[in-house]
Amino acid sequence: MAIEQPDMRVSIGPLHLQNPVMTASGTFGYGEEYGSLVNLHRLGAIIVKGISLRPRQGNPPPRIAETAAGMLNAIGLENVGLERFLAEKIPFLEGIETPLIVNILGDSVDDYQELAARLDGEEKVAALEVNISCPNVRHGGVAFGTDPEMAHAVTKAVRDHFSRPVIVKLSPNVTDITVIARAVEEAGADALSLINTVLGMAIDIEAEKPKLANVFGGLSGPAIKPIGLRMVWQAAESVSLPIIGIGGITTPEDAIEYLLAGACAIQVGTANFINPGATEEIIRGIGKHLTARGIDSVQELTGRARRR
Amino acid sequence: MAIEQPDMRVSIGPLHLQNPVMTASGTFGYGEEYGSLVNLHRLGAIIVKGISLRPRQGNPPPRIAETAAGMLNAIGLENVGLERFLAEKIPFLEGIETPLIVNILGDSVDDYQELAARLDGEEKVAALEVNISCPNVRHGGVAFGTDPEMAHAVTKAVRDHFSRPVIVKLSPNVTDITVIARAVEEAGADALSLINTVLGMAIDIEAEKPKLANVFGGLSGPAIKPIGLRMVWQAAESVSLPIIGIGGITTPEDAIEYLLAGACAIQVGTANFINPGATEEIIRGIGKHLTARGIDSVQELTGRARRR
Amino acid sequence: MRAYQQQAEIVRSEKLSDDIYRFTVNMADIAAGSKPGQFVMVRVAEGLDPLLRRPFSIHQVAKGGLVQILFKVVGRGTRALAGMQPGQQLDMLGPLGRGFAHDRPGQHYLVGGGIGIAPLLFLAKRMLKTVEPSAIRVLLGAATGTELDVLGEDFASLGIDVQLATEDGSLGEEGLVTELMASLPPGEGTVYACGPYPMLRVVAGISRKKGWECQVSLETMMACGLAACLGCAVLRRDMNGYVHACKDGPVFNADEVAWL
Amino acid sequence: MRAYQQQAEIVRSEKLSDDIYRFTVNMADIAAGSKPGQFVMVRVAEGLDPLLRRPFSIHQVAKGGLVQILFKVVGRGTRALAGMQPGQQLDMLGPLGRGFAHDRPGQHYLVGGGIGIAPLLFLAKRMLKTVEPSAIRVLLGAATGTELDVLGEDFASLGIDVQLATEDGSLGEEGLVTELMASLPPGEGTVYACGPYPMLRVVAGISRKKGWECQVSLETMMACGLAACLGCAVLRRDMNGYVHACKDGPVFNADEVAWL
Ligand SMILES: Cc1cc2nc3c(=O)[nH]c(=O)nc-3n(C[C@H](O)[C@H](O)[C@H](O)COP(=O)(O)OP(=O)(O)OC[C@H]3O[C@@H](n4cnc5c(N)ncnc54)[C@H](O)[C@@H]3O)c2cc1C
Ligand SMILES: Cc1cc2nc3c(=O)[nH]c(=O)nc-3n(C[C@H](O)[C@H](O)[C@H](O)COP(=O)(O)OP(=O)(O)OC[C@H]3O[C@@H](n4cnc5c(N)ncnc54)[C@H](O)[C@@H]3O)c2cc1C
Ligand SMILES: Cc1cc2nc3c(=O)[nH]c(=O)nc-3n(C[C@H](O)[C@H](O)[C@H](O)COP(=O)(O)O)c2cc1C
Ligand SMILES: Cc1cc2nc3c(=O)[nH]c(=O)nc-3n(C[C@H](O)[C@H](O)[C@H](O)COP(=O)(O)O)c2cc1C
Ligand code: FES
Ligand code: FES
Repeated sequence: MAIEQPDMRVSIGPLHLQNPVMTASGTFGYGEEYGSLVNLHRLGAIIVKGISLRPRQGNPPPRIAETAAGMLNAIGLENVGLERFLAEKIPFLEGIETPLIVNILGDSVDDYQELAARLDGEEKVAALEVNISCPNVRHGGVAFGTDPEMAHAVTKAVRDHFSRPVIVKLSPNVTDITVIARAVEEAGADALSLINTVLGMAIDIEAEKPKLANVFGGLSGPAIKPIGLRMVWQAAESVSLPIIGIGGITTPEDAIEYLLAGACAIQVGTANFINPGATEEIIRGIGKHLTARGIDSVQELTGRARRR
Repeated sequence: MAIEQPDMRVSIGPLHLQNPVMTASGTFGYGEEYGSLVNLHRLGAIIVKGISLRPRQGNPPPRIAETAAGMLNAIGLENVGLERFLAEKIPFLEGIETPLIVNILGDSVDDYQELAARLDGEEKVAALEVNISCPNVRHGGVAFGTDPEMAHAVTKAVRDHFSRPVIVKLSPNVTDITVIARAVEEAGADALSLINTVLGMAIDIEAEKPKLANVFGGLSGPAIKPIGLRMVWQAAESVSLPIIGIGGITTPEDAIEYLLAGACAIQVGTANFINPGATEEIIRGIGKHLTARGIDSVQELTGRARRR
Repeated sequence: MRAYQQQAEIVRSEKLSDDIYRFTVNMADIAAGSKPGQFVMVRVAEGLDPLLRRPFSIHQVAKGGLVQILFKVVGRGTRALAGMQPGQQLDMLGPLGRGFAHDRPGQHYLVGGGIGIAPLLFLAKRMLKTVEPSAIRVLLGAATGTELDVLGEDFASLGIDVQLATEDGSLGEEGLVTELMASLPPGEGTVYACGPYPMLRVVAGISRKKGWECQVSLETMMACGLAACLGCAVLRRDMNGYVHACKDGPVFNADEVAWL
Repeated sequence: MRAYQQQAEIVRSEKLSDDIYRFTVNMADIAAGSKPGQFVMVRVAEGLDPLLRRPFSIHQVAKGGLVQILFKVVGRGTRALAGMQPGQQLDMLGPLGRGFAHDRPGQHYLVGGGIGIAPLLFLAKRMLKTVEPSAIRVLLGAATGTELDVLGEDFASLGIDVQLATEDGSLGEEGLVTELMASLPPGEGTVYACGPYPMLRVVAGISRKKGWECQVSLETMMACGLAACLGCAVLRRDMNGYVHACKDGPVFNADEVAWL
């Protein structure tokens, strides 16, 4: 019967993508790094390494450690800063038709607001993804993403200064993800991304000290998939915003799990390191799954496991 | 030099164990189940499946699912209930010299209090481990372990009705573990166990529904080790209670990581399923590590990575 | 009943069809006490992925401590297992669970569907120690003939009457194994069945009508195999609580459990 | 520079000592553009544990798209790799990073410690395309002789002067490879060094005193090898920010980085 290709297009609120597979911030550099390994034109969207107003050096090494089916990172948000991003990285990305989503981070609400205002002027930037897992320096270093009021404030500041879609990326290190999700929805976000990394650590028993110079780091990779899926499911139950699922997605099957849980699109993170071909394999695999089941459009998968 | 055996004894507050390796609740049945595979006399302590006042049937199947380097369970706290535990399970355990720690759970503060009072009369029970990850039916089903006031109330109720050591087992599904740890310390606990399982889920993409009948389940196994280690480290920084480390411990090296992070003893959970010999291998392996480094006593490992 | 954890050498690996393998493994401790219908929990990877052991029925026990398992590749664990070579060691745990009770009077009907045929060869051989081949009938079903031919011959060589059914008609009758049961005479007899859940439900129903006792081997998800995790719950017939497949089963009397 | 991801067949596996292996792998795309000092990222398991790729220097490139890696078993990943057999496929990513700049005047000193000798054979062979064997000297050190003898011969067969040092004195001089450097004449020359960090720090110090340029290949933890994860940070000489070993290195001029 269905010899036609299934429709892989998705809409994340006002953002339209040719397929639901994006690259997770911080795992795909500024796109260029994967240029010879991935057909960048095939991706749903490219999300670049988190950008701050000023360049950041990041944490001292060691910055990464391997764990069971996962990895810890404490890169410390090293990035080239907004100016160099605009001057050096955007030109390459302008040559790629795939929508560009810029992940932004700051130390204060003002930082986020200024980033939003500056990037509003950049046509290539299809949407912003606001990383609220960063510590708020004005409020004793507590992460924006763990306090609903701060999450609301950041979201609103970005919303008011950016005219295209605003996606807010939630931290999983909270008691109740739905409280943060609702705060962000109320503040006017167009979509949610979840999850960011789970706070963890590892110890070198020979040196008798933490493996990461920063002590703590963010856990990512297949190990956290059950946590990400659970949070996507919970968020899908409590807000009506479109949700982008992230966490441990390595295969098409993983991506489909997230869609069935309620995500309308997904991001591939750590898997890019293990298998640079992961994003393209996932796009193909989702297509095959739809064809095999006679499903016309990938959008029909969203939330299907929640309706049973 | 050190041809003597290192001293493997540990004290968890007023509780003295021949070595720091215990079995995690729910992963070792009532002890008897492993009787032919493990020399039960060699263990630091045996912690049995969580006991409630009345028997519980538990959740419908499927109750377990495998994940990357981990597993999900939604057993639903199935247990024989206090009466049958006392009548049928304690006699076997009385024949084992190893200290018995009973894990208890309830739907209300009263439940916990009654369990404590009843078990206080059982001499074989060396200590209680209070599982506060369960939902409080009187308070809208929010887990005791996610609210510092409720955690305090449960701890105090048990403390006031049990004369031997009270260990409180914390849930990792919170924004800030130190807040709960401090509440429990103030309420008079003798020690903390952490972590319990991390809330997660998995989806069967063929059936398009959650793999667990209960939708959500608790993630355990090597995948969560980085999370457990981080929480032990954080708790060790914020309270002065002895800490029992749990989460993904599968090898002697894993156990040593927890000790270095600040635990004075550890529990082996999911690893019992994969390798029934795990506890004994871990005891031997810690001993070898001490000997190789010329460390006299396992107690010297506790918190060593935090002092560098 | 005592369980053993053993490092056991793979002595022989046979590929019986595209996706069905038979391993012969040396594990004297486990072999000694094994009963038909019992199972082993096998560690399929040295690393942490896949993490959990996989349960497999004991397919045959031979002298010298050799045990066979017969398995079908259905996922990551069985795929990893299939790739293992003679000479390699397997971490085995067993024998586990409650097997078939075959001290019954009357006729014995061994009914297997798909890879569910695995425990029936061991059962038939044990039965032959006390009953005549003529008191045993074996009915086997599968999707296609390649899944059955070797096993069918194994039974036939014991002098037991074997009837085969395949869904594609490539071997024996075309159809389901349960259809073969229709022509059997009612009366005193016991059915020993193993296979997919929907098949077992039908087998239980037919047995009730024919007046046979019915023992079924049920598959559930299992983490420990030792009655410790309580993962392998099966709803009781009275819908009031659960029995556990690794301890109360995997072989249950069809009357003990609810058929959903 | 273009990187390739290739499924590459292991053509040959040699065990050179207790824990040192040399694999010959067929990967034409990666071989073609490789330069000495560059590396590949190898997936060591099919499952998810161990998860990350492991970096290995390109040890030799032969005709027909064959590439060799030389590695030492130090943990789970290298142990899994060592167990792989000819005929199996390896998922390889490369060539990656910035290699040695060997278009230098004067003497060339190739200094390797332990498994750090891996990239030096490829370097020596490339150098011989433009310089005489007499312009090259190779100094290799290891804990014991078995780690060096095969490699020492490989260099010697190129007509290059090789000096060996072992900590246990079982081959060459007893002592550290850095001690062999003392007797070399100062003046125009370049050191190409690879080995453990403490050794490289000493090599950098000696080179400075002797007036040689010094290039070092640094090992760091790496997740991607593609300048995407920013995990492989190395502190700059001016202590003001980081360079990245997978892109700016792994070969750095000793003056670029801080020596801690
Ligand atoms: C008591 C018992 C005896 C068994 N005997 C045999 C036997 O003799 N030969 C044989 O081939 N198989 C047997 N099985 C089934 C066998 O255990 C599963 O096929 C195997 O665990 C699948 O592992 P996998 O990693 O390849 O599949 P996975 O990738 O884990 O899963 C693939 C599919 O198999 C299902 N599955 C996974 N684990 C189990 C399980 N423990 N029980 C049932 N279904 C499962 C999953 O739900 C999924 O649909 C038995 C199961 C039980 C409980
Ligand atoms: C650019 C580069 C080139 C290399 N070339 C070679 C080579 O040609 N031959 C060779 O044998 N080794 C080489 N290494 C080192 C090799 O990558 C590590 O030995 C290997 O990754 C260890 O994997 P494992 O799983 O066996 O060890 P693990 O169990 O992961 O760790 C064992 C020990 O090795 C250390 N280690 C782990 N990963 C790395 C890493 N990426 N870099 C440095 N140390 C690490 C750990 O800190 C630990 O102390 C190179 C490393 C780099 C960065
Ligand atoms: C090395 C690394 C760097 C990351 N940097 C960022 C970042 O700059 N901004 C951000 O929002 N998330 C960042 N993340 C989080 C990922 O985008 C993603 O949310 C997380 O890794 C979970 O997905 P995964 O399991 O597929 O990797 C980073 C993750 C890794 C592993
Ligand atoms: C099947 C299963 C049942 C469990 N039952 C209980 C329980 O009854 N009470 C409790 O406090 N913890 C229970 N736990 C949690 C474990 O005791 C332990 O805290 C958790 O599994 C993390 O450790 P691990 O990674 O070593 O398994 C259970 C865990 C599993 C896997
Ligand atoms: S499998 Fe664990 S109780 Fe049955
Ligand atoms: S290893 Fe990822 S940036 Fe260098």
